[in-house]
Amino acid sequence: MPAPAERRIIFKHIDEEGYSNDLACYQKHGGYQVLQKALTARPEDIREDVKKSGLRGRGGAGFSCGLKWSFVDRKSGKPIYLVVNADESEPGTFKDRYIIHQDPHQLIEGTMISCFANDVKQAYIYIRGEFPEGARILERAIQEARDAGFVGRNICGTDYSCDIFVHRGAGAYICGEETGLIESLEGKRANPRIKPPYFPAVLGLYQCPTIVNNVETLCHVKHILDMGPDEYLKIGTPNNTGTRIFCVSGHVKKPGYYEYACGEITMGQLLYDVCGGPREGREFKAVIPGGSSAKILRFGETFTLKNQDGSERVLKVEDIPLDFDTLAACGTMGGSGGVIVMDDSVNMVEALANINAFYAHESCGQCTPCREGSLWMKKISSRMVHGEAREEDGELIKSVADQIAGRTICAFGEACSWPTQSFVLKFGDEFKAYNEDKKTKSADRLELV
Amino acid sequence: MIELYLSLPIWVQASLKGLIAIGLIIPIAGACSLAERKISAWIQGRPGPNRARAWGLGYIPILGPILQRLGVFHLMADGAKFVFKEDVVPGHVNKFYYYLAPLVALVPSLCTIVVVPFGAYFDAATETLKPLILADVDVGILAVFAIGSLSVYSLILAGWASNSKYPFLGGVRASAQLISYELSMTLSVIPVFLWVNAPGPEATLSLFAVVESQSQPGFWGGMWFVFLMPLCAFVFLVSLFAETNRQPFDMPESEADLVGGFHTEYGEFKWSIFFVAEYAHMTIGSGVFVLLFLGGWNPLPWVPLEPLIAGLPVWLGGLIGASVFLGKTFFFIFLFMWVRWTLPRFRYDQVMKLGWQKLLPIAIANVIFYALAIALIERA
Amino acid sequence: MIQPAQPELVTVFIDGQEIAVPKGTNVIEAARMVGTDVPHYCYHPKLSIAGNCRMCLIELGMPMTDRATREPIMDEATGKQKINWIPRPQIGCGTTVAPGMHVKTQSPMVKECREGVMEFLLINHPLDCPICDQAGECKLQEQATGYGRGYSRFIEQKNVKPKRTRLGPRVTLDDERCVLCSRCIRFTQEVAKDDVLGFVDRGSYSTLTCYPGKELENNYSLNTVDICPVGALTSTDFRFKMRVWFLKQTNSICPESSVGVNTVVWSREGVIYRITPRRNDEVNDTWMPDSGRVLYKEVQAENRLQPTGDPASDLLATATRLLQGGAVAVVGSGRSSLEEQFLTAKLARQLHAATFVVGRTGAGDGILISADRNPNTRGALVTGLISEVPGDLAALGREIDAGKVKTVVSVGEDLSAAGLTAEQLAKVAIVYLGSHANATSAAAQVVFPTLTVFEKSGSFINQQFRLQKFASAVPGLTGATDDRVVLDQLVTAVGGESAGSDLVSVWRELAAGIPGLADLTYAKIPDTGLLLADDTWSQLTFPEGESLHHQPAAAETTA
Amino acid sequence: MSFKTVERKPLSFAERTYVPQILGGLKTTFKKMVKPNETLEYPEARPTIPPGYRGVPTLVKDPNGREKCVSCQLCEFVCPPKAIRIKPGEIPADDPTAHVEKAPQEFDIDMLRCIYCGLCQEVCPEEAIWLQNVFSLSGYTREEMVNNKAKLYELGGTLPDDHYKWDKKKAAEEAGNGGH
Repeated sequence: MPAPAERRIIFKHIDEEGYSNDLACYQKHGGYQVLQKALTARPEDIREDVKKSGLRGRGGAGFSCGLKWSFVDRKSGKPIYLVVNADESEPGTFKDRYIIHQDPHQLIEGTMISCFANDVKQAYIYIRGEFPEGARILERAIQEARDAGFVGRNICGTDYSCDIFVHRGAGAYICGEETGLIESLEGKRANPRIKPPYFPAVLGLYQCPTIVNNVETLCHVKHILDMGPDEYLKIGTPNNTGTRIFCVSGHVKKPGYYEYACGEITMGQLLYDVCGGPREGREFKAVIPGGSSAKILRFGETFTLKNQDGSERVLKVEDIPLDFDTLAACGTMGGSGGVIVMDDSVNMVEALANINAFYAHESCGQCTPCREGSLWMKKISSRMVHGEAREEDGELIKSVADQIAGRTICAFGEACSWPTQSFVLKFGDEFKAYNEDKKTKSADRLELV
Repeated sequence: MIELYLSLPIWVQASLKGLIAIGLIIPIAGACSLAERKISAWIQGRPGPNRARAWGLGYIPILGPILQRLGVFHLMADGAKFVFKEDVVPGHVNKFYYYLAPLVALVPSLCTIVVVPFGAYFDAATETLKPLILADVDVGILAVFAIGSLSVYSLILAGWASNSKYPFLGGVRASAQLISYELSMTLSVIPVFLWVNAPGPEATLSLFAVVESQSQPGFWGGMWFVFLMPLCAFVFLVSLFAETNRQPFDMPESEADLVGGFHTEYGEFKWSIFFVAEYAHMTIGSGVFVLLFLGGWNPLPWVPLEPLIAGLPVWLGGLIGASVFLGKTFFFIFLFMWVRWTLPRFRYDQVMKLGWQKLLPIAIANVIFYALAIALIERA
Repeated sequence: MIQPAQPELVTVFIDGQEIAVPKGTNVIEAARMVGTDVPHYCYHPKLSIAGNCRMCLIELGMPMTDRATREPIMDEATGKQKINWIPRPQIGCGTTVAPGMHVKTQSPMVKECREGVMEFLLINHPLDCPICDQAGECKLQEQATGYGRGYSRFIEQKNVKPKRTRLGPRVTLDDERCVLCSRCIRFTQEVAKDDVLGFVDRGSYSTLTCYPGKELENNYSLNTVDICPVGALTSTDFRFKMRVWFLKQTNSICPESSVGVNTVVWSREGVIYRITPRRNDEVNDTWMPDSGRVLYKEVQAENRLQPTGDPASDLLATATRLLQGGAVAVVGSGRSSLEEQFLTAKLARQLHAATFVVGRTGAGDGILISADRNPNTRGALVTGLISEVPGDLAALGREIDAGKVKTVVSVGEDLSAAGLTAEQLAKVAIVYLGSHANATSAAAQVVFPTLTVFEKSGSFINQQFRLQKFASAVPGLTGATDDRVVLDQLVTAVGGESAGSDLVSVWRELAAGIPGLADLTYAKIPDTGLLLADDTWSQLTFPEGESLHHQPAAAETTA
Repeated sequence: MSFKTVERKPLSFAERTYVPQILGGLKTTFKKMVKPNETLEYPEARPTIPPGYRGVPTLVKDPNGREKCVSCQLCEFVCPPKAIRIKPGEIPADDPTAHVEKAPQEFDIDMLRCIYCGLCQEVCPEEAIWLQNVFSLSGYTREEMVNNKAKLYELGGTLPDDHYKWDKKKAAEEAGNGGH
């Protein structure tokens, strides 16, 4: 079955010739009209529309955006903040960067609509420290929008005022975790907070109710209001509405970003038809479907899933439709949409060593299992690729990962242990057989930490 | 030399003989105490006393080290120690009897040696074998028994005079034990003298005569009495152990339950006298046994001494005779020690039971048996 | 004695055991009430919740209800409501009790979690227990024994961090031992209000450090050593001095100020090695100032008064002769124990002498050092030694100048430090009872060497009118006599009646003679003290300001 | 009442005469008499000390000459007769072994109290205290019988080290966190 055509909503104009990221260009393409329309509506109605649209967060967890908004404590009398999570650091993910670089006003418009919907007077865009260019673009775009009356005092002539500030992170993966991000925004170490009691919707930024949304999610808000929730619901499959941007990287002929309706395209179609398949003389070996912290899928494995009517179906990796629920049912996750492809030239132990090095470097060091476990996993896998592998190391590293997942303050515990768990589970033979003559030159490059 | 000796007044002769007896018996007793220590050591897998070394003697090449290994200097040191030790007398003792007891122990044992022949020489003048003896008296064995059994008084005296529980118990035990075994011992030698003395008026109890009767030609004549009357020998030997208070019959001393028995309150030189007496007793007892049952100075059964030394000078013949006799005696002393380091002590009731219920009936039966047997033989 | 309001109770089930606990209690404290230990490192009852050590993970469940009807779902087999167990373990410290909450603290999952956390904590821990001063009171040791796996799977190299770092004048830091529980950081932020500590670097390389250019030098810095669950923060004074398991613990009261900080004195074979705070939620929580911890050094100070060699009877005879001469003034002390003050007052009554107490004030720090630096000013009021808040000795000086006082008895007070001039001291005969040499002891005709607070037993009444007792931690200096004994002898010598100088006898007299102490005995005073009624003195103005758990009465009236 | 009656076998006649037993005994002792000695003539002949022998407790140094004791006082704690007294102290920062941090300032073992039980050796986490081969110790005064630190090191000398724990620690410190 050939792949369906791309359905670009967010990236509609991005690759268009002559499309620039200034306000004029954006307005020429219909920019800020949705905001103007939204300002005439009641905030509750907008919230209801978003809830109805079934929009799920695009940052990784896939949590319902409408539900998240509904948790916000609106009775406390404290100001409500909206924070845009532009700390896109998940290895394999590069969608937000393109939105910010190519179409910042889309983000600003989505943010302003969300602010209005939630009665937010102040919004922050927390952008990754390594995106200086993105920050500059955003600053400029916000200034443009502010000058044009889309941001700041009395937006579009209404009595609604809300300003947006860009905050550059100091360069840590953990700042992408929402409470860590809030701490960082407050000027502290980005140590995630314990939940309970520090749910952002109740005790967030400066102990006030706070909404933290991903860049792509907020962009979708604009389109929901643009096309109406019912129309939006038609895109994708039930419960997995809207489009998704897939950031394909790795061993395919045509890596890049592709936007498809949720669940309309399968892994096989994406990799073979859209991305041109494996490199010459190679075969696909494994794919990580949702950023490096998602569990890996091994080509050749099959999944038995239950249909809604109770019957069962068997899926190969190539057959998995790329939506939130099916991927979760296959034991992995859609995550941030970073599809990392590995062909048979990849040694899985070395790949894991690389991933572990990343997570050991990025653990904030607050809570014990992740702090100690991530570095230990890195030390084990690093030792393995340095020619000191033992047969029991695979089991050991997996049991270390088992001791982390589910026992930490934030989701980083899972993020750092899922790769190890799935790598060892699915490529256990490679871990057993890995011995010292496999020591490669790449080992020296693994000195990341 | 002999002439010179014979020309001396009789009391001088007697004194000389007495001194010789003392000069003989005390070194033997000392040597016994050394032997006891050495033998016990060897049995127990140790070298025994070998450390002490005196100036002079000890530094003589070859001999000195040998003496040292033998522990001779220990013996000397021990003896000297006994002499020079402070004379401690407990306050609660009866002093007179307390001092008397060791003397009563030593004197009888020195006296008995007088009537024990310890060798024989060939008197060329009479062409007969003469005993090497201090006093060749006819009562012989009777004198030995009579005087020797006086030693029990020393134990009783020591035990009583010490005026203390354990010595007293030791003394009581000693008296009971010595009396018990005296009977068997005496009865066990009766067959010997029945055999030695033919019926008639000229009977003798001389020990020399006993040896002589084991030196006769012929199968019966040359046979040692140990073969002829093994039961007698056995009863005599057992009684001898008991009489000399040697293990397994050392009830009076019995250090496990009586601390030291009769000599608990004794120390230094007095104490050593008891031991000289014990060893003297042992030596004489062994000698008597050799004379009675092992052919005295005859080197082997059916091989009498007389023809062997007939042509030799008197002194040489005497020496050979004495050597043979002493050799046998020393073997028995060794036997005493050997037994001591082998057997545990009897219980007191066992001692009594053995003496009265076993040994005495055997001895009586023995006498009756031999009396009848000898009578029958004589009649035939 | 005011009863606290009854808190609202919540019924929870800990390992199946039902218990009602006050609302707002967390699971660790609730489990403690049923006698179950939930191990933890970062949690401290007097600090905010960090929830980062993950040692107190427990299984949590709530009774199941039908989502639609809110009807409880019953388990057919047991006839009880079904429990909806949360699949992920939860932290006990950060979970407050809710009605009907079920907690498992001993399940296999909890055990496995604890083993995992213990293993993680130990892999980069140096395991130098033989050197570490914390050994014996180290949570890591205790919980490794109680909950650890018992063997190591770690063959890689341990992290390297700074060792033997000077964090402040009194605190030494070994970062390798640190388990990053952040207790010290929270303490300095929340209690000491001196936010100088923090973590730098990330992940397992995180390192506790002080803000550049600053030091941990506030007067509460050693509390970080107390609360450090491992040996990362150590007291520079106590470092490498003695293993704690040799030390005998004696409950005491810090004599530094009228706060009356509850302390534990740690001694071995008559030598005091350190003083640590003792938890008393009404007085000092679990804290004490650093300045109070070094007071033990006075026990072996060079200027301790040594016995002169004169027979005690001679001293007593001389003192008696002086006292019987008449015109005596008695200077009692706010540092004496309640019992000593009582006997001092008794002596003064017997001699018809005027009594004085030296007031001693300094700046209060608002936490655990109050402005009144006498630990027992209230005791002097209660025993009737004085009836006003003590000030200086100007009145006594005037009387001496006027020649009305010929003999002064000073119980441990240095009169010249209290304002009397050398000429004034020269004019009178002085009978001095004291533990340390000073100008007064030098000028005194009779000197009785007495004991320090660590060598004797007694009680103080603190700023809250809380009667608290202290016990003798070490035997007294040879030849020095307990103040009580000396005072009692003096009372007898000048014709008074003695009921005995031991605590039981003195307390029999105290209970009989002082209405506020009726029916009390020394043994009856609880370890956390006994709050006395203070109505009698409510019109007095005391120098204390606000401090932890104490609001001065004056502040209430003005507010 | 849990008595058990053991039937005693009646003695045979030969046994009742004691004679066979006595002869057997004599045979045994005679055999012993002619056998070589089993004892050792001590000062000249020295016994071979078996491995694991527990002689006088000593302090040892590692082959690099570093004193192994870190004065953890566990031996002092475990010592049943309380023969050990330690005064811990800090190693000065300019010492080559400064990274060990702690060493005994004073270390006394009262040999009049020591019972040679070896618990100190067993408990020592640094393998610094060893009961070695010295088995005879004497002195004229009580003070002489208290082995101080210098004496203990003199007696103990140097023992091989399987671990070089502190050297490894120092090397790791110098290498930093770079390794894997």
